[in-house]
Amino acid sequence: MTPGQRRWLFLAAMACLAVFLVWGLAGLPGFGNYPGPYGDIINRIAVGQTNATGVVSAINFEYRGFDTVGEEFILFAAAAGVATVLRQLRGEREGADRDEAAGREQVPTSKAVAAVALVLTGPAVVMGWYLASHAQTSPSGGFQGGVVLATAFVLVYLAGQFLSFERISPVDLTDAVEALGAGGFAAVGIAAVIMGLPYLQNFLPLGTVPGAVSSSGTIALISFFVGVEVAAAFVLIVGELLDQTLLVREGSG
Amino acid sequence: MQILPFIVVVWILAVGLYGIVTSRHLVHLIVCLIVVQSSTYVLLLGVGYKTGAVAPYFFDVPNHTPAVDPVVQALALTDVVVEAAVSALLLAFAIQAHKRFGTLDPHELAQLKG
Amino acid sequence: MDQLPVLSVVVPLLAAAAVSALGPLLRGRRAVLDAAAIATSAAVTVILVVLLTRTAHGDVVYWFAGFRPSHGVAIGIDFAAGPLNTGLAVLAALLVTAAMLFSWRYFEEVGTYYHALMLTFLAGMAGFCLTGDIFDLFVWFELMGVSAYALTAYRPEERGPLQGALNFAITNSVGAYLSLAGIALIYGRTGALNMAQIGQDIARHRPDGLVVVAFVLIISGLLIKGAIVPFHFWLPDAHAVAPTPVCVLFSGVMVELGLYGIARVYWSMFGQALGHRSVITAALLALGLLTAVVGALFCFRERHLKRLLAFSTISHAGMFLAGIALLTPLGLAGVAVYVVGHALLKAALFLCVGIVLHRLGSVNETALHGRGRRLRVTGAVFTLAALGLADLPPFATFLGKGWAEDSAATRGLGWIIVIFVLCSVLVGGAVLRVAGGVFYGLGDPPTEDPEMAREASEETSETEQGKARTPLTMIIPATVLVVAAIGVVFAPHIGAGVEAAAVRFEDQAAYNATVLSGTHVAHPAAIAPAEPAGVTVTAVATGAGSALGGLALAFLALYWQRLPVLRRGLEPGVGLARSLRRLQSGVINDYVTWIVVGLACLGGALAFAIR
Amino acid sequence: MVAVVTPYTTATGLMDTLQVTVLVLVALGATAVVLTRDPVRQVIVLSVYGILLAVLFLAFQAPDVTLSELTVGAVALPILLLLTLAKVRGREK
Repeated sequence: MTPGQRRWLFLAAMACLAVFLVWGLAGLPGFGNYPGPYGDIINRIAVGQTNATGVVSAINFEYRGFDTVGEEFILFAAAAGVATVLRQLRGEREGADRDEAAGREQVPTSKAVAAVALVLTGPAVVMGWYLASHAQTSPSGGFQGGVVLATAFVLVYLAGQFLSFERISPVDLTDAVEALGAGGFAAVGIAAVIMGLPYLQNFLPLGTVPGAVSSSGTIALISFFVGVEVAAAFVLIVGELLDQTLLVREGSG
Repeated sequence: MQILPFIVVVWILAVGLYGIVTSRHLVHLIVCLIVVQSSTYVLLLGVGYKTGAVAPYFFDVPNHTPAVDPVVQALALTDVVVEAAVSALLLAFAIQAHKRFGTLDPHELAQLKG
Repeated sequence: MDQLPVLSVVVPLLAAAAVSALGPLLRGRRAVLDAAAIATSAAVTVILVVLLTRTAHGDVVYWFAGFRPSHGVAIGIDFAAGPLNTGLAVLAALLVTAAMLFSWRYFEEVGTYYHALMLTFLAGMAGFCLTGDIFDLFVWFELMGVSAYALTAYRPEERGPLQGALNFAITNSVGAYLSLAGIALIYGRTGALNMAQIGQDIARHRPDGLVVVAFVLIISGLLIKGAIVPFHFWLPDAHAVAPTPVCVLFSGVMVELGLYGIARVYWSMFGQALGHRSVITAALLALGLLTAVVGALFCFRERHLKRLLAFSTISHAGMFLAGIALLTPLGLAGVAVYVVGHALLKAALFLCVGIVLHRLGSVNETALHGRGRRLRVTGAVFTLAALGLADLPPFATFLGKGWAEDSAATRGLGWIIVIFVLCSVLVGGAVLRVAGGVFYGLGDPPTEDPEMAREASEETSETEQGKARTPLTMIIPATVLVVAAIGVVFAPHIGAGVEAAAVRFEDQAAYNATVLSGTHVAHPAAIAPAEPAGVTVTAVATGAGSALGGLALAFLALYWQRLPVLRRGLEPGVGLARSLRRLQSGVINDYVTWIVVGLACLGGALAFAIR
Repeated sequence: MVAVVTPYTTATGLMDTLQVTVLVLVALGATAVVLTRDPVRQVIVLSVYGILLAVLFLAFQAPDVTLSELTVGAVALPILLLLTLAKVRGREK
């Protein structure tokens, strides 16, 4: 197909599909009239059952926790895929001209950028940690916390250079940490199985005060593992991409 | 207002697919795929909304306050992670494709392969 | 408390994490890594087989974290293990084990990632089979997808893999997002994610636009995964480039999982609401038969062995969908047996192609002509599997297809049998032609199509060239798989057992009761089904006929250049085939366009019929 | 449509206006992302689109998703995209 034919074919088909979709969407109860019952029931019972005041986290880590297990392993598989695809290229190039590695320390960064990035690193770490550890109380959780933590590592890269980034995240260690994060979550679920409970059942004491950091049993634990997994996966992915970028700069420079 | 959010969903979906179909650059195409996926967030959160209700957090509001549906929000969160994972993988493929073929145009890539 | 359903998913996930965490320690210790992965997949197979025996008297329902439904409303996620879906999961685990065994000596250099990804792939497939929750289905669908994309691109030194992996990942992602939109839509109506609960809810009213649109959107991702024309374009691209052990899984079970998903979604959610109309049969049957014919035609004219097998998978996927579309227990039972037979044989064929690639360094039929004579055992296994693929009794394929054909005949759709036989002859003929040409040097090398030759020559060996011997870990799995494809037919009570399972799978009310209130419904229907399954004369006749036709066609294809009459007659056909081939352009923009066109047609047809 | 009124609910009219405005902006934003053909510029537009979506989710009473969309859609993905483009540009020189 030529691009022109394709465009017209697509537009014609998409117009039909859009009409079809609108026909279906018109059958919804209308915006603002969520009919329930799933969400309403959980809103009613979640705080009492789990001691978590953030109902979304209660769903992610408890009611539908098994979805989140799958989700973490999607990230795990994607990071493994990125590493597989990009590492082979890297191995090749490093084999071809070894002296490139020596040039790595000389990627310059302007002082101002470095200063700003360094100043931001601390807050990013604190913020990430806070988010990952407050899943049960406020809008936060392991995922957001993990991404913010990973951002802290990227800031370190901006501040210094790739070498220090590598020193902070040696590849094998990041791999291992990522696997521990994902595996730890799955293992928390298995712990319940060993106790004879259904997978992922909350087996830790819920605490007495709803919304306290130590409340809600396994929710906090799972959120922690998710945070670790997500941070490590992002560091791994960014690290692989950075390595690629640097190789190119050195190759062309 | 009743159906506007859903019309927007169809619009985002259609525009994203249009971008994929007409794209001549793989990175551009991947971004369009992100746009396609963003339509599902809007749809998910749209169907779970309740007029006048609060966010599903009962830290400082009483337990019986009407709140919007928390389930779709949990689903949207999962969706965001999937988006990040798939996009990262696709970008890695794109880098490799560029290294092998020296181009990111899907047409040229297909030509090279025959 | 029966923990088996969850273990089948969590064990491979934990193993994947462990393999990855211990990566540095395992480096250089291939044997340990391989043994761990094989042991894990074998353990999962055993777990699932035990689970399968427990489903005999009713579906095993497992509620995660102990959140059981109250008053018919599910608040957690459930696994609903019935005989059919557990059986499919067993098949997936078995093929992963075979593929892992095969890769023992296949790759010279593999890191821990290959093993980790194979294990997450297995977990995704098992979760997809067992889950009873529509969003959970999406999650495992995505895990399966992401692992599969990464595995396709496993050898990025090659030209091909990235192209195939990109097309695969983009088309399947678009499909997944469309499915998710469908899930959101049905959730907006019912406020439920449990399939049984959704089914119960939407069955209360006449089907309206929302139900039809949600159905089309949800199955769109599954149609793409199931390689149904016009959503199939990604599959040959991905197969041509993926490592051979991975192809075994793609063709043997991943595509079939997509079709299983359609059956599951229909029979647990939309069946009662849509009222088993003939329009559903018509729509799915049209898609299925189109796919079967297109796949068979493309298969026959292919010269790249992996692509050839990939197109044969497309053809079979079409026949599976046609069997499901009959909406009868016998049709579904037939498809179930057909899927098992096809998976075992197709896996064996791919493994043989892997051996050919390992020993001879090519997958180009033309270049390989006569060069496979030394590979006697491989040649024999390949030929047997090819005959089985052409439905020769007593391979399981003839039985499954025979049941589907019987069911079609009783529904007054006897003409389907003609198309089925035609496709089997074409596909069997193509594969037998390869067997005769490559392993026995019969006839002339096929005419060189320049385009095809360039494609096939790109595929260089995944392993080092010129291996003198075929390792036992390669040939044994292939042989066992072929033998198993015969063994299935002689399993005790296979007809009654599978048909009872299919009756239960299609009994939506019983499924709802089991999932939502934990009660098991007895199935008198299963004892005396309307169309009892058994070995009929028709099944044997069509099966043997297809195989004979395939053989005849194969000989014709090998010797046609020596028959001037045929030569003159067939030459014009080449031009037509070439223009058809242009559709398989490799351009991702085209593929997405076809997806939109296909959906618009399917949606439009259903909208007009059901409104 | 029965609006729920409690001491904690936001004024409905105000919310409606905000939602409609942001919805329209999101639709325009998606169009802008697709129609920006230069990849580097597109990444910036995508980042803005991510922020718009985040605002929309806040208006839909979904602070959790807002936070995710901000961290992923507006920051993490653009970083990944820019790194990819840096790699690709580097080779073209």
